[in-house]
Amino acid sequence: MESHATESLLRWIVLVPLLAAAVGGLLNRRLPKQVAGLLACGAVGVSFALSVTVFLRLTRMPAAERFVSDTMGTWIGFGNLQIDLGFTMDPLSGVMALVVTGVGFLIHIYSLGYMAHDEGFGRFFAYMNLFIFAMMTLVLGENMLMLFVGWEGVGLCSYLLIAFWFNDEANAAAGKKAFIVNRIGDFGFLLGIFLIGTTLLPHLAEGEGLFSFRTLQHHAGIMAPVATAICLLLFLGATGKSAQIPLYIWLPDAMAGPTPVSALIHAATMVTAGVYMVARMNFLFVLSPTAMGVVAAVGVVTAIFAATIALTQNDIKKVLAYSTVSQLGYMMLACGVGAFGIAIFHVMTHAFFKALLFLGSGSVIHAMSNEKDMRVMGGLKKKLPITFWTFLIGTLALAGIFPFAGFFSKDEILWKTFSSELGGVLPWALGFLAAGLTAFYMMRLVVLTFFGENRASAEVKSHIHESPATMTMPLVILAVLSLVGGWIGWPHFMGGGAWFEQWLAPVFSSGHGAAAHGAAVHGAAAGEAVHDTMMEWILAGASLAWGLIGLGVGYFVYMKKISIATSLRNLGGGVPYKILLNKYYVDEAYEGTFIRPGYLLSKNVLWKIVDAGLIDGLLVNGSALVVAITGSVLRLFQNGMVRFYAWSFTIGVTVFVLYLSFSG
Amino acid sequence: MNELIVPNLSSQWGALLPYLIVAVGGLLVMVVDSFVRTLKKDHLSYLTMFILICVVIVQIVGRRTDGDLLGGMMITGDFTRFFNYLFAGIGVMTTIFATGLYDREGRYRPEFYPLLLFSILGMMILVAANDLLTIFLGLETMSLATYILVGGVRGNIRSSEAGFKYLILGGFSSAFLLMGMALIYGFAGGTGFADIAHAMKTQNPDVLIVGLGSALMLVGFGFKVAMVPFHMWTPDVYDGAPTYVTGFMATAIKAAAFAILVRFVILMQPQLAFAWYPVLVALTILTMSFGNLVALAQSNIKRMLAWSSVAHAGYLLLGVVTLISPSVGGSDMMMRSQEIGESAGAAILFYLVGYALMNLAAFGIINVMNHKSGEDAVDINRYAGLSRRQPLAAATLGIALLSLAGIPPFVGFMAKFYLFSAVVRAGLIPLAVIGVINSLISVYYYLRVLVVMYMKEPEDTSYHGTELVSVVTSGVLALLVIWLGVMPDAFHRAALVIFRQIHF
Amino acid sequence: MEITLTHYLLLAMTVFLTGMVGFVVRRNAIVMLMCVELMLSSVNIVFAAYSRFHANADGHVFVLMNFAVAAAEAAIGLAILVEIFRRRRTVNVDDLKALME
Amino acid sequence: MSLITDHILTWVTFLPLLGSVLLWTIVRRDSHARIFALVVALADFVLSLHLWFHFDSSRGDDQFVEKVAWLFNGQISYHMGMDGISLVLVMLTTFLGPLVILSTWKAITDRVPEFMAFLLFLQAAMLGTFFARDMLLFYVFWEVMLIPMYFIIGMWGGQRRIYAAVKFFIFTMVGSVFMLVGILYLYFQAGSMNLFDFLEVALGHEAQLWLFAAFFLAFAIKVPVFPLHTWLPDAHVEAPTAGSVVLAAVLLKMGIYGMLRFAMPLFPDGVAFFAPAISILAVIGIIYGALVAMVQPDVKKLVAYSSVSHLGFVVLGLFSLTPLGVAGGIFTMIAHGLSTGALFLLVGVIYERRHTRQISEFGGLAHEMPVFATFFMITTLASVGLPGMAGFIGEFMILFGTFGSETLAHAKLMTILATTGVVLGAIYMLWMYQRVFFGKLANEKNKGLPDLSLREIAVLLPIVIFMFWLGVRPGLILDKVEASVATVLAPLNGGPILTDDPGHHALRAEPEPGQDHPVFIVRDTENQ
Repeated sequence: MESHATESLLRWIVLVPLLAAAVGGLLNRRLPKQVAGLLACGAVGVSFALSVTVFLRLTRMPAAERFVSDTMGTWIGFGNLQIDLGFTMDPLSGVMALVVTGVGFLIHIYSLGYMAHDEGFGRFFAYMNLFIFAMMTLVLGENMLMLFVGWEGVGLCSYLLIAFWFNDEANAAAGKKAFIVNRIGDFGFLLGIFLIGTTLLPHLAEGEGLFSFRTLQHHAGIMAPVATAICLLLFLGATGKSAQIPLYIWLPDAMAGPTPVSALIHAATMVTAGVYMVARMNFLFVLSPTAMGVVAAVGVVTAIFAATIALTQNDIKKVLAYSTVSQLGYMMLACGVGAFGIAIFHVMTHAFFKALLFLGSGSVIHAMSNEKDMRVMGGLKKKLPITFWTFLIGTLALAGIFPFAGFFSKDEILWKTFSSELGGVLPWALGFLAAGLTAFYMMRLVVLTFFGENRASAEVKSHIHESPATMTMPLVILAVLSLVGGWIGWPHFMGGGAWFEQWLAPVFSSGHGAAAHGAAVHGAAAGEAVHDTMMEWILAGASLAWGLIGLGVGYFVYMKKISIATSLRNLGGGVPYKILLNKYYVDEAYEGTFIRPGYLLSKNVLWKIVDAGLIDGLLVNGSALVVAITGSVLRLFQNGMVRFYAWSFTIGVTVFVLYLSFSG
Repeated sequence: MNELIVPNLSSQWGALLPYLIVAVGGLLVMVVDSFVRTLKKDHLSYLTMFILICVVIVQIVGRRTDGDLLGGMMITGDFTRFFNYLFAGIGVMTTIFATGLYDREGRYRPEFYPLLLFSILGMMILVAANDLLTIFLGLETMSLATYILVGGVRGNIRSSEAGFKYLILGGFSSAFLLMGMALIYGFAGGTGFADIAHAMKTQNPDVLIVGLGSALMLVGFGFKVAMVPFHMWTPDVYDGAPTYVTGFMATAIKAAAFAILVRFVILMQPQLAFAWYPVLVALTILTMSFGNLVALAQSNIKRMLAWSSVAHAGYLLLGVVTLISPSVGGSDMMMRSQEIGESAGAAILFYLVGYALMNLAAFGIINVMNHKSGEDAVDINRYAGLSRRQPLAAATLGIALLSLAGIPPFVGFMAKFYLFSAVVRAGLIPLAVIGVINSLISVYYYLRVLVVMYMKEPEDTSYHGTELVSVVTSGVLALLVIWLGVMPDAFHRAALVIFRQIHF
Repeated sequence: MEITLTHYLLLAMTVFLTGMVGFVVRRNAIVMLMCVELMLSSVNIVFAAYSRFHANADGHVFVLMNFAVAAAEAAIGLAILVEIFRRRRTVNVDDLKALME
Repeated sequence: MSLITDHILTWVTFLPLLGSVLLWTIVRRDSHARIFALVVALADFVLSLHLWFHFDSSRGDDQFVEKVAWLFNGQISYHMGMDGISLVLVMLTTFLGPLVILSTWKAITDRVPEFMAFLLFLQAAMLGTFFARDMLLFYVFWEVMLIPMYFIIGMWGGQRRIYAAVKFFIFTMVGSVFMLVGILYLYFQAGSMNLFDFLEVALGHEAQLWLFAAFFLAFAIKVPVFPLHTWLPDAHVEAPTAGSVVLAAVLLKMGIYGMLRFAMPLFPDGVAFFAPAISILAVIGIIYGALVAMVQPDVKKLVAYSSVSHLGFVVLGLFSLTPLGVAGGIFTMIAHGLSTGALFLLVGVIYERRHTRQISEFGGLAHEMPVFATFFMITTLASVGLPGMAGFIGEFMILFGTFGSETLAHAKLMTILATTGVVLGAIYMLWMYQRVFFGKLANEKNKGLPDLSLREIAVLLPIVIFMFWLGVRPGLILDKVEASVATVLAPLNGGPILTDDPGHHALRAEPEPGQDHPVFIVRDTENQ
């Protein structure tokens, strides 16, 4: 059996990083740095190699049967609830696996240089490996619960890595915030799982894994009546992980972690988990136009919302973080309009160029002695040539300039938005606007960082140097990928084959089949049968031009006429600028409405008044006190006087006698 | 039944022997005391114990000639033997405790021993009474001896005061008891139980005479068992009496009084159960609650145990109430009701024994505790850290108190279990609930002593006791408390058999 | 007027109540002891009357025993009272307050 | 050997008691006492392994049954038995036993033999409670348990130990005395104290309600269910580490166990009537416990309130009346036993070093004690129910079971509210962790604190291993309890109930016409 061999490889894709993490974590400082680094990179490398192997095997299979699985036995088995401990790979998870392990591998290599002087070197790589393990569990998990294990696992690693430099209270707080905000999302996700499970459980055949994706897909029709609820709940989870409104707030703070972490987790891989999950559950989402609408709306609003914030940020990583939020919005938008394949395509290209940008920024920060504020940078073009050029490529890719990777995916998203019946002109216009803003703020970032004069102190200036090869090499590779990575999705209208979309088609087409089966809605993506090639050309051209304009304006404003920026800043009395700089005061709003009142309520009302006062004070100690006081009062009868005792005796007798005479 | 039957004494010697032994033994001790003049009087204690042990031996090996004695004045059987064993046992323990104290203080009360024996004799007679006159004689013999035991510590005003209070109120209550007896005699035309039972069956009981008579008698017994509101002597007397006497009173007198109370209510039950029942229920509830509530407020361990004995009297009265509850007395469910009655009766017997064991263990320890001034060790706070100074004494007292609180695996729990199960069985669930609430309240004050002993550090003023014999004796009692708490069945079955005998 | 059992009983009750009231209102310990004696005597009246009424000796026997017991009780009471008087120089029972809560 | 295996339950239960007695009487040296107690506890664990390996998971009835007449001509008997539910709780108890003793090695220096004796005594009582199949026997073990715990808190506890100990004792007594009356009532209905005879008694509707209330009160206090929980924080804070561990890990489970074993199968009408109210209390407990835990300044108190929250989940699962929810509850009991036990051990470690538990006293401990921080982190994550660890499985099953419950009113809403507890759990635990371990090492007193010793690691490691093991292989527990859960729930669904006859399932006799027969009434949900 050919597929059998592949099956058992699957588990090792996941387990090898785990083993490496365990070894690295347990031995920690006893391991020399070289060995620790080698172990960690090697593990991810092996994982990548295995992923490639399995992926190649998939490519050799007939398109409809591209599916391999590896079951390690029952995980939770109770009654008719059957949940397996297993992994599967189909075209979708195959792509994700390659991206995660591939980019992950590069970032590991990069980290060797970046973290070389950190005392927590071993710990760092253990966490990173653990992250790869969790992410691969998420991607390859056979069922929703396995996905959830990975889902929480990556959240944990994110927490650990954000708080990696826990010496600073702010880092630790950011890590905690990330975990907790994600947990709020998980709240929805869990409920979604429950709803799926309860709906499906009575209809299950013997031995069918309840949450297995295959089962879900097979029985999607049963869930049609509650599809909207399920999808919205699941999407709540996705907004947490993929940093969408309203749960995006953790991602900018997460930049407190080491930069490779930002690149790997908070740009390339983990944050796309929400998109992946939505794509994975496409067969359910297509059953509910409402849910799709919500996804699209949240996506596009997030895209434009985050882009506006990115305009004003001064921290180089914050800009990239908001850019990530914005790009994730695009991905969600794509999902929402039914273009799941394109969403994943953008996940991939975004992974390349955003990882590149983050690593590039890391290189800059490294060179600037851990300075992150762009206002004191500038003029690094000469001093960090490799970083500069690769960064520029990343910027162009992000701005959607042909023929860089970003162009293909972003353009497709906008086109699908425009043409899909779930989309329309308004979402397209918003997305289009955000694309221009993206180009603008990225150019601002490049200009402030690399052009002009260096504004840093002399002390810092003297230390500026290009990063070592372990750091630049991944930059170069990612730059190449940012350039050519998009070509596999070369669209039809430009004479390509949209090979990427086709590769994923089996995963998503079955969803449409289920949709037809469930007779819920007309499959969204399937709807666009007619290609309006002309329109596509026009839109593509427009967005390219728009991107170029954005870049140009950005260059012009920050390079030539800085006064424009200043006057923009003072527009409307500086209020809009202030709002944007403070990120629309969303954090403060949450703090004011939920966190602070919640804390005060718990402390002053629940604990002090209800618990200590009411229950313990009044009911418990109060009743004890009443009893004790009664005792003390009754005690007073015992006054030592014989005659009083005799009185009591006599009264007793009298009552006794009277009772008898009256009752008789 | 008025014809004079010359009692055939020769056939009754066997049954009378225990009584004679105690009576003659008491006199013997007095004589020995007068003639053998030594400074150290501990031979008296050995003699007393020997006499009491003789009672036990005679009862074990002697012929069982059960039935009426002395022309129906007394009746003997397993029932009386059971109590005689109990009294003898309590007597031995009390002798040990008392002697221990004398040894330590170097001050003897030679009159203690004969008085103890006479008091026990009174109890034995009381339990065996089959005639109002015998009741009276037994009760007074017991009481008179006890008055002196309580009040006879020379130079101790607290003892005198306690003795006087006990005596004056005891006399007062005796008057009511006697008046009750007189009225019942008037109704029945005889003082024998048989006469009364016969009259109850044949004549229409006049409520005023019989009801008043039995009510007054109940008051008299109520005084002895410390039923509220006739209980008020209890704390003062328990407090003022020497500790070993307090232990004796709390166990032996309570047992004797309950024995006769049980027999009395059974005798009067068929016609009067309904008339008495509500009052008795009310007084039972009052007794339990009053005892426990006031015990909460005590800082004097003897007073606390006194109030606790009031509360325990309440629990025992619960058994008595069950015994005469309408569902038992004279109802049509005879088969079932007899079972319930028996279970209540057996529970009372078991309770009395269990109560005696745990209370003696407690008083045994309290008795040996002392401090420089030679006063009784009554201040609970000065038991601080006893577990460090004397782990055995602390453990014994601790077990006794936990048992009194009704915590398993001690006998106190099993006693309560038997009792409450009889109560529930009779359908008196509200009473059972009140009972358990009460035992809940009681936990608090018993625990307080444990807190002091085990969880506070000893101080200079803390009590200390050195009498090894007493402590070990109490320890043995504590072991019995555990043993009967774990393996109560054999004993309970015996109690059941014994109780059937008096259920005439 | 024929003297019936009822009259004896009423007499006895009167005496008994006198003793009882005296007991609870007087403070002198000796008087209280005497009141108890009074109550016991009233019981004797009842016993004697009933004994006569029933024409058997049970009641008389009781009366005899009662005398003995009452005497013993009074003796013990006085003995203890003497002890108390020696220490306190009073026989007022209201002064007996060494034992109280 | 058969001498032991024939009476294995007796041996498992009373071996610690024997050890306890010997500690009171013979083994009086501190160092000897420690080793002796450890050996006894280990031996007990080894004995209990026999149960684990010889247990037949396919059967839901009692196994290893021992029955000897005790009182009332055998109406009340020494009746021990063990089904899957008892088994897993017993294993938890015996597993933690030696670890707890080992954890006290340095912490307890005063009156060591007594302490060890009380610990072993406590273990015996707890095991007996899990084995007892006679109500009186159960009650005896249940009450006896109070004594050693009372002394452990009161003698070796903190500042307010006496208040806490007495409160613990009285609080528990409050519930159990009413249960005693209920037991007695049932006894006379059934004619025996045998649990299986109780199950066959046909009780009237109203009687069931009263009896259920009496039983539930007793168990709810022990769990504790909101608002009966206020003894728990006090007891936990004041108890010595070992006491807290046993209290949290096993003692609280008694309440759940009692509900599951007695209150629920015996009184189906009572369950039906009270389940909505109880589930509301459970949900309040979950949220309330979490919120109050969040604001605690004392680590131990925080963990104590977290127990309130966690056990709210368990109660909710139980009263979902679904096998899934109940099994999830059982699983959570074990998981909570491990994680909270470990948390208390960890708090004990830091308390031994610093003699304070105030969160504000710490900060940045991860610098000084990385191994400790790691263990604490793992335990924290286990406590917040991270998937892949034990806590998650239980919570998932409970919530899933409750969500799908058809009998519980407003099951969906309850689940949604309860699930917020998952979020809140992460908040208070991680916040605490952050404040204790992260940030700069500001407090001078925390400088140079020694990291975990080998002994401490030896105590914690087995627990941590099981946290992961059970997270990945929950079947270890679930397989054992599945059949038993079905058996226990059967009376609630009108299914076959188990008789005294070992290994023999008997259908409940058909009710006679007109006879008031306890039938589980399915409460109409809102749209019916």
